[in-house]
Amino acid sequence: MSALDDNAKEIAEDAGGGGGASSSPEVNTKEQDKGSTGPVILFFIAGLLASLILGWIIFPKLLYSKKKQPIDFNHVLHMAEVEDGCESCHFFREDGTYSGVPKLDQCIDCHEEIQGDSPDEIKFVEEYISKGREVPWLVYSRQPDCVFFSHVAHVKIAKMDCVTCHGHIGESESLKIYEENRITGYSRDIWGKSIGGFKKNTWDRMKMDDCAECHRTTTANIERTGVKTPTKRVIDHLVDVVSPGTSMSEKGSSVQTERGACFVCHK
Amino acid sequence: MKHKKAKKYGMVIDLDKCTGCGSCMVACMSENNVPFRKDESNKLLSITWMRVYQLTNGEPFPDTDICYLPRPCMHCEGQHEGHSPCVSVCPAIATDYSTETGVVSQIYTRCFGCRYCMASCPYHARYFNWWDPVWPDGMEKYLSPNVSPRMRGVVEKCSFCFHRYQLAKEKAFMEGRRELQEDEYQTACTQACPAGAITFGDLNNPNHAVYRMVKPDPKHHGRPTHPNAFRLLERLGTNPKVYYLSSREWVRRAGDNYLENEAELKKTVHHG
Amino acid sequence: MDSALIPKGVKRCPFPQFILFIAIVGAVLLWGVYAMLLCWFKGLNQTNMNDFYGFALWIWADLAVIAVGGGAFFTGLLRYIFGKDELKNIINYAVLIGFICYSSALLILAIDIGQPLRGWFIFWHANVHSMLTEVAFCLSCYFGVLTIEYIPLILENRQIDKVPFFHHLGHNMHEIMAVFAATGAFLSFFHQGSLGGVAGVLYGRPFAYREGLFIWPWTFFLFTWSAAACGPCFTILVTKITETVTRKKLVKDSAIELLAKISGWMILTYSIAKTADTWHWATKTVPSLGQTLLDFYSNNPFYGIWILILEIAICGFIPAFILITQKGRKNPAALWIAVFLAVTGVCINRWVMVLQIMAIPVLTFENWVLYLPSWQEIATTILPVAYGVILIAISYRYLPVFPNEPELNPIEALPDEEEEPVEPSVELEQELKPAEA
Amino acid sequence: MKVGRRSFLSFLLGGAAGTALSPLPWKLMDDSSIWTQMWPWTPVPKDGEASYVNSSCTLCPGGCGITVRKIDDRAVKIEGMKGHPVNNGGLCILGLSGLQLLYGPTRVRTPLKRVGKRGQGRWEKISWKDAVSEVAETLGDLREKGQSHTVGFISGSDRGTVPRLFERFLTVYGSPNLIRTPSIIDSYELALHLMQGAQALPGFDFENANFILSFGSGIVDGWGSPVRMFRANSVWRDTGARVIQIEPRLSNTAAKSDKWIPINPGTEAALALGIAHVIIAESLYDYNFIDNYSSGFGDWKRLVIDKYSPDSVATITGIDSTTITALARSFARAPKPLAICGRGQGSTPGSFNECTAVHALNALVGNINKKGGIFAVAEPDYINWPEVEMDATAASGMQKDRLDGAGSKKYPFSRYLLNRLPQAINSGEKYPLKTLFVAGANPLYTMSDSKTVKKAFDKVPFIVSFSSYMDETAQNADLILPNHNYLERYEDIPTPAGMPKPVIGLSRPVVEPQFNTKHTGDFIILLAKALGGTMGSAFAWNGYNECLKETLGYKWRVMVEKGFWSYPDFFVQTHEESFDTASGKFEFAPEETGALKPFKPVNIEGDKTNYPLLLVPYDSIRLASGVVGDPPFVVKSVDDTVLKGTDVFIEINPKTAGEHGLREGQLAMLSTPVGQAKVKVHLFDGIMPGLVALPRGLGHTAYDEYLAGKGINFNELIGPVEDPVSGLDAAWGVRVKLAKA
Repeated sequence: MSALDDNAKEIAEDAGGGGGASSSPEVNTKEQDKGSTGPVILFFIAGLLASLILGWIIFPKLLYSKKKQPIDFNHVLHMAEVEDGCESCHFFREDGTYSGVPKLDQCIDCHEEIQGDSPDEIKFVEEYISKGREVPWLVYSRQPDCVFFSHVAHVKIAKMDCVTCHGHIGESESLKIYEENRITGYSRDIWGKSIGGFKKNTWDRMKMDDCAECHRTTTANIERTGVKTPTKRVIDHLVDVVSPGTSMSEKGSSVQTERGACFVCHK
Repeated sequence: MKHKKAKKYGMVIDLDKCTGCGSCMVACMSENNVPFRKDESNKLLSITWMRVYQLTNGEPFPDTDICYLPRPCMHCEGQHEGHSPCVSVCPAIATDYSTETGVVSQIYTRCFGCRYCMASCPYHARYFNWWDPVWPDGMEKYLSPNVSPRMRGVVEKCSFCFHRYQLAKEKAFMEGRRELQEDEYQTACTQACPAGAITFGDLNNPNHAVYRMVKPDPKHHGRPTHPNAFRLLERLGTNPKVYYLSSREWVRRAGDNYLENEAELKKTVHHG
Repeated sequence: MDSALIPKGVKRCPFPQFILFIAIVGAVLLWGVYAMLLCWFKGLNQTNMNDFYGFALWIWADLAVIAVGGGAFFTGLLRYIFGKDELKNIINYAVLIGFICYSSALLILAIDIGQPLRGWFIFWHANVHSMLTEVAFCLSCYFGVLTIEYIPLILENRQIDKVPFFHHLGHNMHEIMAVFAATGAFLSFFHQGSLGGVAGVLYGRPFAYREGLFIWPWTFFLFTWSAAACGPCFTILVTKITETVTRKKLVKDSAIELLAKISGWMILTYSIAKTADTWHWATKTVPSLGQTLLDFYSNNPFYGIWILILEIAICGFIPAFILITQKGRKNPAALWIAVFLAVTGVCINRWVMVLQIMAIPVLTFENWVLYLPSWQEIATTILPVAYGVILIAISYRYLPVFPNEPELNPIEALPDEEEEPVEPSVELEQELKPAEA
Repeated sequence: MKVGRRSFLSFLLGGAAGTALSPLPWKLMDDSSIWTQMWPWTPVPKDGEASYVNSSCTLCPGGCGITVRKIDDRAVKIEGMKGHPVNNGGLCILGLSGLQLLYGPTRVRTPLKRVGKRGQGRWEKISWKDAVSEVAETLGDLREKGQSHTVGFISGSDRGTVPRLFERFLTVYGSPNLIRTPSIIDSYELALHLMQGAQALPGFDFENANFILSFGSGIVDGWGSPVRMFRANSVWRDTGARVIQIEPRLSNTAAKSDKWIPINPGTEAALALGIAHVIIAESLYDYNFIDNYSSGFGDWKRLVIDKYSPDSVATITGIDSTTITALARSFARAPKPLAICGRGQGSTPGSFNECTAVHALNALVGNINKKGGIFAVAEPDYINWPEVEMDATAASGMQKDRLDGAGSKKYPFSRYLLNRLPQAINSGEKYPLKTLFVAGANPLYTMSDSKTVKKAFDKVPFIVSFSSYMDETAQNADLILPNHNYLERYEDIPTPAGMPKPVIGLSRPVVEPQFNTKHTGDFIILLAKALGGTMGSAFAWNGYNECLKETLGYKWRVMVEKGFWSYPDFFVQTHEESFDTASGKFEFAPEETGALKPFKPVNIEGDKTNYPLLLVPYDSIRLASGVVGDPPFVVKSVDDTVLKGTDVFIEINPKTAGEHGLREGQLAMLSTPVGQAKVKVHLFDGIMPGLVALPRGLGHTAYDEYLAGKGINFNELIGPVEDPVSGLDAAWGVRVKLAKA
């Protein structure tokens, strides 16, 4: 080490030239340095702020493109018309698969003729119903192709309600703007409105971690409180049925993660 | 409680019945959206989750004999549950062993293509997507939505048609059932085999055909006790869930490595 | 023109000559970069790898450079922990070489994976059971350490060092270098080992599978050991090459010989251990799997039994015996041969532990498969070499890599750059850039 | 203020810190990885409602039932139909990849009219309307010129409504030249006709037989109804039935059999008679049957006893006499023995006395028309259309001799002789062929001696192909009128080859027609209407579907439901009523068959000196050699010891290869009197020395890049050999020279 140090000193001295000879240009340099300490910090802060603004405010604006749904839809209006809530239109098929967004032939009964005079209704009937074209809805909750999500397990077996994941869209009178991620092509609702990924409600995000979180915490709560609220009970049920051991209370079926095995939710 | 219910899906292939017709290969390809290329004659680059090998006894004319051996993924259980050669080595948990079904899964979107699992698999049951999958214009119409097509640069392999298990479960749930009947979940190759040479089901269930056909010995990691039954590379200790039946001695012997004039199979090696 | 950047008291070739040299090597580098881009944009179909050879040339290159890069941690260990002060004369260079090796390894890994954009999964979705995870983590950490060890050297550039902040930074970093050396040694032990584990745990591949100690297969220890043993030899080899190229003596013999002696003993012990391991594997493990040693070395000349003899006897014991004897060490020719053999030996070992495993069929009805790398694979493998040469050239030119150099090669006429006024001013920044980059 | 180095650096530092604290880098990292998981150029199959449609597969005469899985309006998977009498759930490799034909690049997407030279591949799209009028015009002219008989029609089948429409059309139009593509069925039909006086198809009760003596029939290589045969083979494993395979090469069938007996190729008939000798000599035959229900046994017995002692047969066949004797005994003593013939997939009719000799073995043990035996299955007559009224032109046209000489003085009993057509056209001694229709057939690929066939086709001025795919024949046609793919159309599937009970399958649209295609049945009806007159009135239907519905009558509903119609009331005739010969008994040696002439082996082309080796074809279920070519999946399944790149491998015994100095994988030149081909060598111990085997089904010049240009078409190397009795193609191989290339 010493040798290196000598080396360093030697070079440093060489840089310092005649030691403290104030006349030499080097001194000015030193002063300059001192003088520029203020600006230095300012510049640091400037850079910091600039990049923070870029990251938190500008970036999301660039990342997402805003898209309007082909036609607007009023959930409230329809909910009033039907008996058994969401499932009246978003129903399960006999084989247990989930139908998702309704097809034309479900609407056609009522919408053979134009109902009322809203421009969207007119467009719907003229553009789609009469031409037999399906409406190219933009699905806020569309998941990647590799995801296998069993609605029947969550809704029929675990008796969860739609709101838990989909929020209160059923109470909406019109459809919100669809924000599409320019890179992935998915709705912003998957990552969540907050670019920082923070969530207040269960339905704020729909990424894998959020599934895992629900599958974990519910039973964690029970361990804490000792009591099983109905929701907790049914979710536990879900956890046991869909993928035994996904709950942390018990070692999971996955050898690697000790949670639910990967194939439970992937295809 | 789930461990009581836990299934161990396995396969028994009767080589006396197998005619090497290749139906299992194609049933698998069309079920699982397996891509194809102009020239597939280089088998080192040809994705065939289920591959039918031709074995010969090496005798000269006219004593020559051949036998066909279909090879899916063995879904090895390893010496202690789930310690299959490939699962433990994947650095990103893209492949996993489920104690609930005994299936070795492969998550294509998690895999980043290091191919360590391929290096670890003695059966060459794992395949890498060296190319982007491309279907001639219009042919993508027959792709099944139940299996996600793989992208270039990831490893894929036989999944025991796990999507069929998922669908069967959904149907059961819809009917308010929790358990599946044996025949509700069958792989595509099992279903398609014209010779009925493949039997698929729960090896934990003593009443099921697969169990009765091979009589797995729990004391030796499920080694078959039926005289005609064998597993590939038994003594490596990979503990596969695919069993074979053959009445021909040379075929059974071709299933593993033997020292010269070594009579029957010795105890498998154990390791940490 | 760049004389202001050249360390004090040493002579360097004229700038144009230097640039010419860089340009030539740079061309090779660009060739590699082109191949690399092909692999990234068109995919791994650019290689000759296949479903039998999931691991091939690249993984070998990875294992090899990390093995020979082992000189850095081991020399550091000796220098800072065991206080072998003599080694201070070569430690800088050892660190530089290590830095090059490890950065190369990471680059090659980034090319080798099928989905580079998902490479970070190995950290984010790490599987703690996988040897590769261990490798990835230790590798990156140790690369960080090497960077930290390399920085002070950069800071010693005459002009950078003029900046008091950097001067003191460098000084302070030297103070705590021992800590990093220790960390480095610790990390290296693990990733060198786990690289061995990568092969050793493959119980589905009888050739790779070596029964183990605790949770680790033998290869774990053998790899660490061989890296520690042969790494320094590589450091010596490169030093010797540099000395030949520069036609200068750069490191005191005492340092070289000390290092040579230590690796000599290391190689000897390693070779014995390796022999023992091979013996146990050949007589216990393999027969229990129904095979014999020769099953793994027959069928084709390429992977004949000769490879085993070459690896252990010729590239193991011979260099060991040369290096542990004083006459051997002191004889330049013998030293050359010894270090060369040692480095070859460890490279062969890594080759065998990657490619031969892939070549050997395990199923009785499959056949041996041989493989020849595509030009893209070769180019991307040469890429790091070119990059290494350039980095060495630049470091040698502008940094005091060899503390002994001035005293070993005294310059009569004082370098002319004394005259020109030196001021840390704007136009100086421009000149600084190349050195920093 | 001067921005110094430090200021700049600290700005960057701050920037770096801020970026790290912002979501930007992390979100980008996450999104970029999601992007790689969803590359825009990797298709994402659309999800939807799953449904299943029952139909029948028509890719081969097997007649399997299929269940097609659909997602919304896409067909995504073909599976075997559970409970179907033929395949009960299983399905063959070709049937499984049918969707690649439906959606594949080989489909002809619209009617095409040739521009430029034939086979040049330059086409113009035309409307169906124009297509109809174009054909009608040509046929109209010929008719006016009184040349209606110069119109020929090659059809893949002559059973079921669609082929019967062809026949009906030719009849009212006035041409005798409807020609069915040949197979072993032709020989069997003739044998049943002459020996049992039956107009029927052979039906084999394999499931109940327990000793199967196969003279080279590829039981598990695609013979008969493939999937049914696979199932039968498995049944035999369970019941312990014995299978003896007699052929010179270790085929999959031989490998599966209980005993493989290699035999000198082409001497099967002699062996059959040798076996008969032992059975008779040791009086192991069925006395009841021979005494009460057979005639001509005496003469035949004399011939067999004199000429076919085990020793003499041994010298002919190369099988030692003890084996022959043992074989004969076990055959005769087996409770339910069954002897069958038809090499490989039975795609060539083969020697007629071979067929009769083998059939006689069944008679000897008296298992004609009884459980576990062979049946004469008459086609159910569900097609009862009003008699056609023929005008003068038609009548005179029908009076003309057939161009292929079937039914002529020389070959009075044969119905179709496609193998003789090229020669007839080329020689032009009878009359020229002015127009040729091809449906459900690909003669330019499947007929032997491709060169001559091509030459003949070039002589035909107007060729119309109804193929759904751009196959060899379509490529060389003047007009392609693409039929719907089999998953887009209705059609009745008559009893599958070799079924002991009649079954009618229904093939029905699984998806909407994908392209601008038309059902060939519809086209024929439109054509007839366009031609008008008696023709128009003979085709009163408004379309094929109406015709089919009307024809099937009450069966229709059931078939739509179940996918097939089986005849539960089908009863086995007793021996009293079985035989419709002059004697009312089974004829052992009807003199027409020349069965009393001593056995003469088929003399195949080529002389020993120039062509020292024998080339035989082999069939594999993984190589479709019939009317459709392999889809990509099936090509993919072919082993690399059969096809490597575009090179096909010949199988040759290491010994023979050694004599020719050939090593594994080496390139070699194969030359026969008919043609030449470059091939690769694959050493195979399972083939008799002196033989070379080449797979059928490769060497396509048409279809897509996945099939075209790979390997050699066997038919380019072999020519037809006319059987003296039937006139059918009796060639089983050809002499060949093999040299390093």
